[in-house]
Amino acid sequence: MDVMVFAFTAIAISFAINIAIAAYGIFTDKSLLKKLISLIIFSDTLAAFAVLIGFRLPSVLSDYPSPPILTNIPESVDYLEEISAKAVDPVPQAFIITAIVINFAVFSFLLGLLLLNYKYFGSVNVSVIEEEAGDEVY
Amino acid sequence: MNALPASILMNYLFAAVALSILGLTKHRKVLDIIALSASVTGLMLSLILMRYITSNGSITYTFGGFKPPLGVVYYADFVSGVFSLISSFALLISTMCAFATMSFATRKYLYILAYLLLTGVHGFIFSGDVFHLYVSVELIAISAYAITALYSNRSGNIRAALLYGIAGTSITSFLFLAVIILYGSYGTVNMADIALKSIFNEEYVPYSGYVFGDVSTASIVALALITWVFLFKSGIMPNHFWLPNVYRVTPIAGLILFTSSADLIGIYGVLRLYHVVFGDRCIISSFRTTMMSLLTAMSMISTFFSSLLVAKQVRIRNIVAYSTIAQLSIALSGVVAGVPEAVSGAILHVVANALGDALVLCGFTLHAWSSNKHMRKLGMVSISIGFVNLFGLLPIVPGFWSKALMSLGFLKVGNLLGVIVILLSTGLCAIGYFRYLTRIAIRELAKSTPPRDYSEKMLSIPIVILITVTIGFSLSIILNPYLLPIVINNTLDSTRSDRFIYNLLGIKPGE
Amino acid sequence: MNMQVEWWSNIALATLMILAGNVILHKSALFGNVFKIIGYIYILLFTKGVDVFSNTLIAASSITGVSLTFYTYAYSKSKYSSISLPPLIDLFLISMILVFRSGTLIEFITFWLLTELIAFFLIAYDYMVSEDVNSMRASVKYLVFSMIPTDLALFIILALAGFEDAFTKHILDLSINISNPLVLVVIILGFFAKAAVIPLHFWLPDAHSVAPSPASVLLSGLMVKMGIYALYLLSSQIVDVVVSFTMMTFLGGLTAVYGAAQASLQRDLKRLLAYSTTSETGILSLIAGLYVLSRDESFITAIILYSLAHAVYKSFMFMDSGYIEVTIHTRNINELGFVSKLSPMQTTSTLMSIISYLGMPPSIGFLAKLYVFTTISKHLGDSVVYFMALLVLVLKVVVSVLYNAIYLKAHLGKQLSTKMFTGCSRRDEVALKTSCFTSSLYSYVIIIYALSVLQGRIIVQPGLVELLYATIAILLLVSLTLYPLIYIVLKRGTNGGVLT
Amino acid sequence: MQLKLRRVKNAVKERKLRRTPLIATALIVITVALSIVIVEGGFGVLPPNQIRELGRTILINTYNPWNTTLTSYSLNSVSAIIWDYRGIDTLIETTVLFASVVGLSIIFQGIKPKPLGAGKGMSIIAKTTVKLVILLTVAASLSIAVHGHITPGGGFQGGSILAIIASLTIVAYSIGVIFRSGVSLDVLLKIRYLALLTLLLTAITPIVLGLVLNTRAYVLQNMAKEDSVVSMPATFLNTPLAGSIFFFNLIEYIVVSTSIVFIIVLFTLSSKILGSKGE
Repeated sequence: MDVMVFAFTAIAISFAINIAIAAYGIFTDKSLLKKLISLIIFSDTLAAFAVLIGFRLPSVLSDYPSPPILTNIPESVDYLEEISAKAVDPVPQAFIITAIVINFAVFSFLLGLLLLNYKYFGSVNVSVIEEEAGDEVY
Repeated sequence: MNALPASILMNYLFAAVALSILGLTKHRKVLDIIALSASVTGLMLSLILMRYITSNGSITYTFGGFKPPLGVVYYADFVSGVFSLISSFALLISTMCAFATMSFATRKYLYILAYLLLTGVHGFIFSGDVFHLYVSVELIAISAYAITALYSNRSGNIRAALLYGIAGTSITSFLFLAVIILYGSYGTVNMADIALKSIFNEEYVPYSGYVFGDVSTASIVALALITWVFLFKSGIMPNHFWLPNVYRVTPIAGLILFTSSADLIGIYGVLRLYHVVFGDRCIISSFRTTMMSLLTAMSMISTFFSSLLVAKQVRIRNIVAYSTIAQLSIALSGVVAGVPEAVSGAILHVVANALGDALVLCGFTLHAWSSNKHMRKLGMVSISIGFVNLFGLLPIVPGFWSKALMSLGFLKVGNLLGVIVILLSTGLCAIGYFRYLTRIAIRELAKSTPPRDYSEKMLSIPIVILITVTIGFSLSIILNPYLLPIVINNTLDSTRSDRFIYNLLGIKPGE
Repeated sequence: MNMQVEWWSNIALATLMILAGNVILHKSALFGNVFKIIGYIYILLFTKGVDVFSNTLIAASSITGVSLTFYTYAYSKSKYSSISLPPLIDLFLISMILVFRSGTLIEFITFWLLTELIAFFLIAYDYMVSEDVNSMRASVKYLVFSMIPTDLALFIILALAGFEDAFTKHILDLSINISNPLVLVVIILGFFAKAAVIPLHFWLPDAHSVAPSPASVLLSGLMVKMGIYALYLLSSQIVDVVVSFTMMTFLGGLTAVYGAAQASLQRDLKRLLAYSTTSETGILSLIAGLYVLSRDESFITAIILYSLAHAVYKSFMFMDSGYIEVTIHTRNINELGFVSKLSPMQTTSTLMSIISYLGMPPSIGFLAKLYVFTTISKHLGDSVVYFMALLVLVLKVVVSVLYNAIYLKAHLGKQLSTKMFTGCSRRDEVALKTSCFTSSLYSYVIIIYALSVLQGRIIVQPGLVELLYATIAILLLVSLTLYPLIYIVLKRGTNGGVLT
Repeated sequence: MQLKLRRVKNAVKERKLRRTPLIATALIVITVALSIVIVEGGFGVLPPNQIRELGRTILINTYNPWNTTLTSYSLNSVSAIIWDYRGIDTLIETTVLFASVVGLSIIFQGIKPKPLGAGKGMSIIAKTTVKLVILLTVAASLSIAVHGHITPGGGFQGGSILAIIASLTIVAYSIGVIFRSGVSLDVLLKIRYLALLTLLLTAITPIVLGLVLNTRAYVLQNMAKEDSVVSMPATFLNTPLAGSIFFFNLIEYIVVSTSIVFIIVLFTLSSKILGSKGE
């Protein structure tokens, strides 16, 4: 069991490290495209992290965790209790579906902006764009 | 009456969808009329909400009929009522402004995005649920990026929108992380539930049970992350880098919306977070106190430096941008000061700033584009009132009362430095404002040619409305000395976390 | 309540008249100005302040308004060739009168801030008209170092008083508890900033010298008195005596000496006058400090008389410098010296004012100086502080003789130089000159009012008052015979002012 | 130009040198903080043997005929959360997608679909295979969406699978095929907006029902509650329908698939931009 605890903790921490690396990419990379890619990695890591948080091991180890879905129409309350004793948490899963749709929407919009930006400045490098733009007067 | 918050949201959502369908057809007039009438309806609903709240107390609305920790709940009290009112009012002004200054092809998109933005803002301010907060922030953010990119044939707009978008999205992802952490440790995403369990972490709440993990470290991390997100959203230094870029390029109608809704959510969020969710009795109260003093220091530094920058600017958009940073920083320092006087002063300040910015921007447009002498004069008057309001040292403008209230609050907590910083920033900003004012008082602005659809008569209507509201608001304060105590009392009610918990969960903490 | 209605209707009527005068000015200069004068006289006659000090300040303001009416018109026309200055000046003056008359704290603050705001635009007036960067710089300096500290003080006072008291209580009945010494220091420094007392004095010479002369008249003659008035109001609150006395007296004394010394080093007419203003406000602050220490009401009377004398004198002096500026186009004393040749009348008025300032009878200056000296002497035995104050006063008087002599060099001394003026029109020149003369006359006329002030507040021992009256009467007679002689001597030395 | 580039590069280097350590430190702080939270048991004992009470409540009540006031009659508890327990979140989420589509149509305002000709496309074998795959995809995606309340899946999942068709067609045939088949950008948008309107109308149907029946009802209400009798149909011909969840999934399917197809087509059209930089 101790090995299990260690392995789980290690996975969780590796998620944290992954988050940090992705964030590092977002903040320091000079290419906007790479920033965007880092952003996607970042949000996917967060989603995976959320799934991890909702994960469980059932008390009987031979019993694998089951998805939070009833396989047949319940006949009695006992069946529901049985399912809830081994199913993983559905709430984070619902969260990440929402978050994924949002991220899809935002990223496709940002990608469109990036394309147009490339058309105007001929580059996706932040500093080149800044240099090109100069002090625009409005 | 309970359905008021939801009905405001639905009003804006329906308007957005209806406008987008109409946008594909050829009905130009119908589209404008629907846009205007939906914003008027929204304003009316906000007013009714405000009236109801001041006379009957707060409103709780459950979506789908599920009780709070299980379903999503909307909660409207005095503070959220004020924010709802100011954003709805700004939408009306912005709609008129867009109608007057934008070509049809552009404004049909602006209408849709403005309504979406307002949907997000109302979702944010009424939300009693942290995950819903995240979803609303994303809606606000994406509509804001799209509004920034509205003139897509200009490279500056696209650039600003892209930088804003990438920075904003990465920051809001941190909000999602914070929500996950909160859910992981508290086992709930309901604010009242979190608030209750952050005070008594052995408490049992129906549906969500006990806390799941050790809440104190998780709360610290989540609090720090969410604070950072909110600071970014309100452009408090050093997270302000996106704001001047955006303000330099966004169309005026969009800018009016930004200064009165999208940029205020940070202030509102900090208010909710530090006074309601993690109140002064919470388990991490020492960390909270540290954060609050840190925020005070940060907001003061931010106020000072952004005011210095205001003093240096010569272009109106830059002045408005940096002055917004300065005013929001002042408001932030008021929010974290803790006493109800300072908090209500901060809320009033945010309102005053929104009115002032709208006056300046509308007036500037009229002044720069109109060829009619009287219209130009009206524009000039509007700019002057706007700047005097932002300057805020005359009791005939609301800006005075917000500053006075905040000074009162600061002196109550013994923060003399706060008062000094506010007044110092006022002075520094005033340099920028009045230099601009004296310049345009005598010199003709470089006249830019107005777009084809431009209608100065239509533009003068929002200006007159704005002037009336600004002066009328402060006159009502002067003529009725009991108005301010009412505001303070109501603010006090909305910043009490025990009341919040009771209204949402029906549990009195400590019993 | 009735009083309030009466007051508001009076001031509204007067304001209406003055503004109407400004409108008429575009059609007919004479009628417009006369209308305005009637407005100011109306204020002088029919409005009363909240107490003697405010009453005096209102009186001083309204008579300054009278003497400025024609002057501003002529000045604006010949210097800027437009008449956009008079309405601004009138607004400034009226809002200042409203400050002095304020019945509640909230009124006081409102009009105070309004006055400051208008002052900002007045100082920046040259920037608006001709993009003079100096004036922008001066106005920014004024904004940061005078306006903001003062507003800080006002905001703190408002916060301490509480909103309900600020709205309802009479300003003299307020008793604000300023227990925190730090807060008190900030407040006093704030009012010092307005009165240009060290350490926040340095904005004044710039601001007062770049503003148009009519504006300088009001800034220097009256606006700094707002700071003194505020200190006076502050002294009746619950304050820490030691802190406020120390600050007011020592910084005031320091300012008095420093200002006087600086003034005697200046060669620019307006800067000289500006520095002398700093010096005067230093004295006033010093006396206010002594009042806080001793709580002797006669110090208040001294402040009132001294303020009045200074207001009248400074108004005239700035008007004179404006006259020189308009007619000769320079303010450098080294290049001047022939004004008496151009206009003996102007020189005479200047002499009359300087006599008043130096404290010769039968002027208001004499009365003020006399009263200040006697009051301080009365307390000499109480503490060594009074002796020090007396020393400072004497020192200041000595230096003031020096810089007044320097000022006079602009009028007398040199022969007609080759650097001739392009001048203004004859009519404007006469208007300026006449206004100046009227103004200098006030130094002598207003003594009647000043005596009535004294009469109303019998504070000194009865015997002393009689002695005072006797002295005044004798000196009056002597000087009435002496001064015409001086004028005759002067007149003989010139060939009559010829404007070519 | 060369000089300028070099200057830019130098500037980049300098800025990076200045900013990088700061950001790295900040991120290390975040990582360490998160790790502490994890190790200290911020999320409970790892690996957990139990789930949070909120998740358990939902699992028990998702199809619970014995507790009619809390159930949503959906076998898939995730679908139940998405469209019933936290329906407003999903509504706003769909709105975000809507905003994205509006934003993209602003950005690519100038782009008009040109008649691109027949286009060669891939070989016959590939084309035939694609045809088959398309048929299968439609069937699969529809079943995923419609069965979202019974089996794993839902409107978004189904919709995004359906949208694959568009990219497959573009790759195997050409974009012209899509336009020739009558799917223009305007049509896509129209369908999308109408579907969204239907979604909103479904969301407020309970309110309308409540007004008709003169009783209390909530926005996005699915089943009857303690204080409200308004209820959507729980079953249809003895099949679980899960009330509004079925409808929502169906509409979301249309909304998402049209949006994604719209976005794919738009990006395909605008890929020319990349060729002509710096206009």
